[in-house]
Amino acid sequence: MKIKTLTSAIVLSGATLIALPSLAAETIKVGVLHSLSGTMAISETTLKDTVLMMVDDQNKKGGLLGKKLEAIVVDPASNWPLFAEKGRELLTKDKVDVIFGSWTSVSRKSVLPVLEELNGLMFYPVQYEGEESSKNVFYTGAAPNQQAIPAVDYLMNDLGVERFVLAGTDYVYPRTTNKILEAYLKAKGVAAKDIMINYTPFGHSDWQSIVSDVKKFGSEGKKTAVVSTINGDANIPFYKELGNQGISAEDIPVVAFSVGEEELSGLDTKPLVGHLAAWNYFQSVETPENEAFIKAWKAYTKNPKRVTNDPMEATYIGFKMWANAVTQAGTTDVDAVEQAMIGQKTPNLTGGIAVMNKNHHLSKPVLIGEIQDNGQFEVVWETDGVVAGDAWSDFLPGSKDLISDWTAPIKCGNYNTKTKTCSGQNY
Amino acid sequence: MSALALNGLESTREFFRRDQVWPFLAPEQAQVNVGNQMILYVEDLNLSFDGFKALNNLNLYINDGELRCLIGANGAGKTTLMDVITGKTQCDSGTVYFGQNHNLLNKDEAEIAQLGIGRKFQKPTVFEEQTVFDNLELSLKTDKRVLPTLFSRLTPTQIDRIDDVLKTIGLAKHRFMLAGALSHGQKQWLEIGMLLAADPRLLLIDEPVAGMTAQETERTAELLTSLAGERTVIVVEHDMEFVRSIARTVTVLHQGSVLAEGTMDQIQSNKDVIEVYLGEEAAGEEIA
Amino acid sequence: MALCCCLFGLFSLPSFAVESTSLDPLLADLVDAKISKMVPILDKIEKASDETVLPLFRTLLNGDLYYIKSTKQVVGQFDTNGETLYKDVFTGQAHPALTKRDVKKIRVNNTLRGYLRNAIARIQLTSKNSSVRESAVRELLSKLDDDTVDILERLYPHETNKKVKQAMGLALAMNTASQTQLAVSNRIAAIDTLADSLENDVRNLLTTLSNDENPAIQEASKAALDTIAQRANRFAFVDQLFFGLSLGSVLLLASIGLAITFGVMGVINMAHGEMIMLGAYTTYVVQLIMPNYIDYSIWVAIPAAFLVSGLMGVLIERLVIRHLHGRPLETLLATFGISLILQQLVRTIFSPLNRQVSTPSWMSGSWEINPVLSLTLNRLYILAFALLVFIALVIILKKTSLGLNVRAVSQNRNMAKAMGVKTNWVDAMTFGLGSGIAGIAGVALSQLTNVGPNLGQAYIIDSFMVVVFGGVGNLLGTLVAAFTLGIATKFLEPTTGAVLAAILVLVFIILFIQKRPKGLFPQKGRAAE
Amino acid sequence: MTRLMKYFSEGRTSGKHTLPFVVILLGVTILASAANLFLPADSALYVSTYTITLLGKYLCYAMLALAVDIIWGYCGILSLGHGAFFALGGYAMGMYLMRQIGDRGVYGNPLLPDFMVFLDWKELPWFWLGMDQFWFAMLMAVLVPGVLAFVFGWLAFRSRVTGVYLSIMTQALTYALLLAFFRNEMGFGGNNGLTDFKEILGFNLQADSTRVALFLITAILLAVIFVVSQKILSSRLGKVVLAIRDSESRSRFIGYRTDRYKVWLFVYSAVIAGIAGALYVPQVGIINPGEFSPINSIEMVIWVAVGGRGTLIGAVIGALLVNYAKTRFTAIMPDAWLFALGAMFVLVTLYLPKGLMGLYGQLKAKRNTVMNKEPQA
Repeated sequence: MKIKTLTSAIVLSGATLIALPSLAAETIKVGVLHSLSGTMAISETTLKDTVLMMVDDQNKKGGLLGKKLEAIVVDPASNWPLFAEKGRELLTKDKVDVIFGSWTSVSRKSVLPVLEELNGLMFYPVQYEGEESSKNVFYTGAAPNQQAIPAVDYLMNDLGVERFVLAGTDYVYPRTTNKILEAYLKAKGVAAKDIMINYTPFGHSDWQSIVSDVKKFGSEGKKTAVVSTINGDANIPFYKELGNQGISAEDIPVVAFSVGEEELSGLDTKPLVGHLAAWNYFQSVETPENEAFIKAWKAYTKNPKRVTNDPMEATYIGFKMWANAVTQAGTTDVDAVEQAMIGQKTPNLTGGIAVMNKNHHLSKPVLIGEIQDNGQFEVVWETDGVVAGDAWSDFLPGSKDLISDWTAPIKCGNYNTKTKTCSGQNY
Repeated sequence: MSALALNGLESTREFFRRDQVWPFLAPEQAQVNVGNQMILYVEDLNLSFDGFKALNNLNLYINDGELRCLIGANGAGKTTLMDVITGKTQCDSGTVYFGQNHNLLNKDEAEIAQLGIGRKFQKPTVFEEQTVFDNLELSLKTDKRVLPTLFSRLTPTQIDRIDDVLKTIGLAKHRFMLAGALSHGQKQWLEIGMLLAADPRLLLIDEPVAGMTAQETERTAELLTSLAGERTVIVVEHDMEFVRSIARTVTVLHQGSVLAEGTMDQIQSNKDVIEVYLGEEAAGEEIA
Repeated sequence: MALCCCLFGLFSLPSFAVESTSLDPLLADLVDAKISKMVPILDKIEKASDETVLPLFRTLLNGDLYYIKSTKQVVGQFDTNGETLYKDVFTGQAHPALTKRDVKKIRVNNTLRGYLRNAIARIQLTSKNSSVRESAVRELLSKLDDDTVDILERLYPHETNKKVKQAMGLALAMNTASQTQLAVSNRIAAIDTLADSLENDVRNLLTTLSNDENPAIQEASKAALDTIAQRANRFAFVDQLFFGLSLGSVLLLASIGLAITFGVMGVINMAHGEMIMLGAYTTYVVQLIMPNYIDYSIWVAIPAAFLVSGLMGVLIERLVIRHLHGRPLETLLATFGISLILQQLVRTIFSPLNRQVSTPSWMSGSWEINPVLSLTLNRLYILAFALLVFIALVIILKKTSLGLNVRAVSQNRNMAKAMGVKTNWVDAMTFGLGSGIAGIAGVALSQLTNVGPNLGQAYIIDSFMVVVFGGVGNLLGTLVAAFTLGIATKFLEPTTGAVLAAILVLVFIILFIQKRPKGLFPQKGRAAE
Repeated sequence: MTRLMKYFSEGRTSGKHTLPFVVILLGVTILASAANLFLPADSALYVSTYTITLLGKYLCYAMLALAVDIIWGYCGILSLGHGAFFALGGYAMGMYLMRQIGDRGVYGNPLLPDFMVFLDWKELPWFWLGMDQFWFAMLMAVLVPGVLAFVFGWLAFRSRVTGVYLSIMTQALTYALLLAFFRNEMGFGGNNGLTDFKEILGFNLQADSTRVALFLITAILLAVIFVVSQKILSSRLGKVVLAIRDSESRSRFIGYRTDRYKVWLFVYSAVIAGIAGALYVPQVGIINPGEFSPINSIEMVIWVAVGGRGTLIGAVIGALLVNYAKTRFTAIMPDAWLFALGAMFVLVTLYLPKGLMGLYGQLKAKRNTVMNKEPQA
């Protein structure tokens, strides 16, 4: 009796798991691996919607290879181990042909081994710290040299900034970016005492003392700027504090790498006018593609107030390129698509053409925008032409000898040009 | 300077006193030393809860093997006294000795219990989620450190012990019943039984017959009187009938100190006792 | 802003005819110029006129300057409650016909803004309003170029207002001090006068002078720097103290509601954070309803938030907690479930994105006591507000019949019941009160941090720490605990960094509770057991 | 009636579950493993590696639930910080796996893990030494949580911190550790934690055989721990523990040093949690500070509550069911699963105070009483 119930309890749970997934071959399956709950939902739900919109759009055009696309959405719930698990689920149970997903580095790192084990294909649409290049991942967001370094150049050349505050949330992206920037600035002859580095925990909400420190640091004569790698949630209190302590953009401009239209939509930008952000995309850029995209987005979300942002463009480009690569390869087979991806060209929403390089990173233009009182950015500076994303920074001692090249003969994500070796590949 | 030196000297002297060995060298005297018939010495005990003096220079001496009744109005400090003796509450000043060699004030509840002082609470507290048998098993006099307890097994003698305790408290046929399912009176009995199982030297029993039927009360009286002699029993009770039925010596507490002590008759004829304690009763009689 | 633009427009009416004609060509250039070429033009404009160009510069500075595509004529864009309309910046005469289509924005960037601010300051040196003049002078301290100095020297003798004169004196002293060709004695004298100013620019000047080739100058400026440093440090300490108090006030607001539900009722309300969140969202909704009256929105939001969270609290109490009486640890589990539900609820209703809650004008900015010490207004208000709420609560508990009942029930439920207190009702009310206050806290927090589904999560643990540290069931304890922790954190931060500070505080609390298991102010007597 | 009452007193009945539980547990795991290894992928009975790792994870959670139940269900200590012990065990294993990568990291540095290289650290922090030895790492996996639990428990229980206060303190403990492990200076990989493991004891972690082996080991260890705990709890010590739960002061007055019992039980439970963590990491392939987050620790308590505290079997079932439900919800209705989870917590605490096992007990009780009645009628 007891035994029976027990068995049923366990077997039941087992059975439903073991039940085989239906292998519908008629559709091409697109996995979406973005958190819909938990702390990262704020940013990631937008990208989920973007992918769904692109899939709809593609299906309207008749799908790919004569098949319809089918989006399969799962929720890793901002729980990093869950990214690995859900990734495995998408690849083994749902047998998806491609995954669009991840926002934080840790979620990517968590799902990476699974992708490499099962030879999946993922598009990662967010600016990140670099220092990675996997055969199974395409990085359509900015690498440090496509965001941080141009921004600092702009500060030094156009605004004549001589002192830098590198403020960031204490995790790998700011750590690495700031390491790179520190090295770069020193190389440019900035003295160590003119660089102030500060780290805060996630969702830090009490910025009084740090902002006042920045104020002091900036009041010592030389032109000062803050380079902010502060993560999503912590930004709003940070900017509010800036505004209240009366730090205007003319005195101490703040250039942010993770503050886009979406983040700004969460606060009143009047006091922030003139602060900067460096991205590869701004909603305010006026090109026909962009206008079309924004229109489609607002229509899709049925919300005329919805804003677009850089990771969305990255998703857009990634999706377009993947679609092209699939048509070109005539199959969704990962290895074929992976090779076909390299060299793909897609027009940016901001004009110009994005190119997928041998290192699975994009060549994109870099824009710097000033925050406007309507929560938008106004482009004040942009690179002439595109910048090629660099997987391995030349400013870190560990990685200056490494390159990534996924074409024969090297076919390696971290090829050491000195020792001519390729270490730690999982395949 | 010199003063300091002197102090130092003093303390060293103190430390090397000839007439006694260092405490950590002194052998652990498990046996309670009841040299001159005294088992419990309570001397000028003081305790106050923010302002209110619960115990006030209380002195109390209990002979080995006697049955003593404590009476007194509410707040006279009866329960508080028991709390101090059993280590539940710390007193402000005074001394409490168990025998001549055990200072109870520097021991915690567990140690005191292991010395052989059992306590029964006002409202019966037994382990409701466990069977009567387990309750008794837990209170057996055994090595109560963690590991021994883990590996201990019930010995036949222990089982016998539990069985006759069960008989004495008349719960033999309920041995596998959950204690929680017992009636109020039965719980009272079980709690007393738990004291017996630990065969203590001194029992502190707080209102044993509260909520008992007449015959239950009777049997309790018999039990307690039978206990006295080999064990020492201190009973706190409001039920005057009951007290009269068992008491040999009665101590009246009033406002945290001993008001009177003696046989029931002496007590009842005692003036101030009548005033403060039986006062209202007497008045009542007159009116009637 | 718009308003004061108009004012200046009025000022300038008499001389208007002359000005605009001479300006028109320049304005035309301005319209055509690329952003990098604008400074010289503006320079010309400034030279060519006087105060009358202020409105032009101001509008430009605010990025409100547009030009009509057809006529290339510049106009200012003004938002007067809700709708935008375009006016001539000089005359303030409106162009009702114009719409967004017809006009194009004249762009500005940081360099331009910087220039404009100085230009405006220079012009304002001759302003009629003394305080304006003073701020103008202080503005210019950082850029003492020759012509500025000339103007100052011209104006100094005629200046009547004491403070302005002082400021100008300071500026001139800085100038003399930095002039190497002047006699050393004068310069030293100047430096000595500088010693009692706290202006950053002064400090920077002195630092540069302190390695001047002339030893005497070095000495003097070093000495001056020291005196300045001493005063500055004193103010820095005050500053830090304020930070601590402010953080404390936030903690107090967040935890005081809990002090009631947890302290008085013994309910571990894991959904407390969500009550705060509801309050914040209420603020957001209120502002949605009355977009043109942001300044007053707070006063509506506070009672609204109290009601919303309070009612939710009562609901929770009636539906769930009532059934878990005397099982505190299980209230923890149930309320945790509730918190999950509430979070997801707002996620589905308001989307997971943060919501924009704008700060009323009277709460933004800061109170400049002197160049090194300025207290941000919103935090000042919140500090005061927290104390008010606290006092109000104490009064409710001590003076009202509800308070009496609450205390009765918390001390001896059955007795209270026997005395005819409607314990059910009291429980509901108590829980409602606690939750309602959490809601009010939400209003305050919406001014400091982002209003999103995770708002509550950020504060729940801190709140529990505060209540436990202060001693459960003791409001005073909560007050003391909140400020102690706040100040401690803020004084640790500079040396340890934010993260380590938080950790150390937690560890401290853990150890403290080992020493005093019942917190700072424990409940005494048998009732406590 | 008496027989029934006796029947449902904990510590006696739960003993009855032990054998069937062990049999079923090992049976199912062995079958599943065999199905995964020996059946072709297209067979109807094939168990995918995804399922295996999933089940493996569940079993780790079950072990963790066991740990929580032992102190909460049996001793009434509600710890909201067991995630800390779990995570510490996990980190110990993670550090070992990290060291196993050796020079196969992307930077090819033989000594330093990748995250140290690109934050350009020069040498290995002292607490990473020895972690390349499996035995040492495993020793740490049980020792670190054990010692932490001992120190914390010793402080807390001796000064008689109980009930809510204790719960909040444990929460503070895990929260403090969360913040600490987030710091990159700590040398545990900060927010990213430890990941990209290659092999364990020379076996490739990505090989199905290794996964199945880990899965089996987990199952066996779970069974062992279950049996041992069962033995302990049905010994006299178990009775003392129950006594402490029901009336701590009483237990003191009959001479038990309750604080010591609590400390040792707490340590035991913490060690189990540590083991669970150590088994968890190689199967999910990452350990990061997220595991310390107080929310996780609360969830564990919920598993136990759902299954039925005070019965080991209940804890295990609770963990399995809740996590299974979670997996399904997040797959089926991602947007709404928090609703479901939340609702579950509320309903269980309201209507199933003794969890599913309690419900099962009541049903059984009803049936028996009915049976008892019928003959009389």
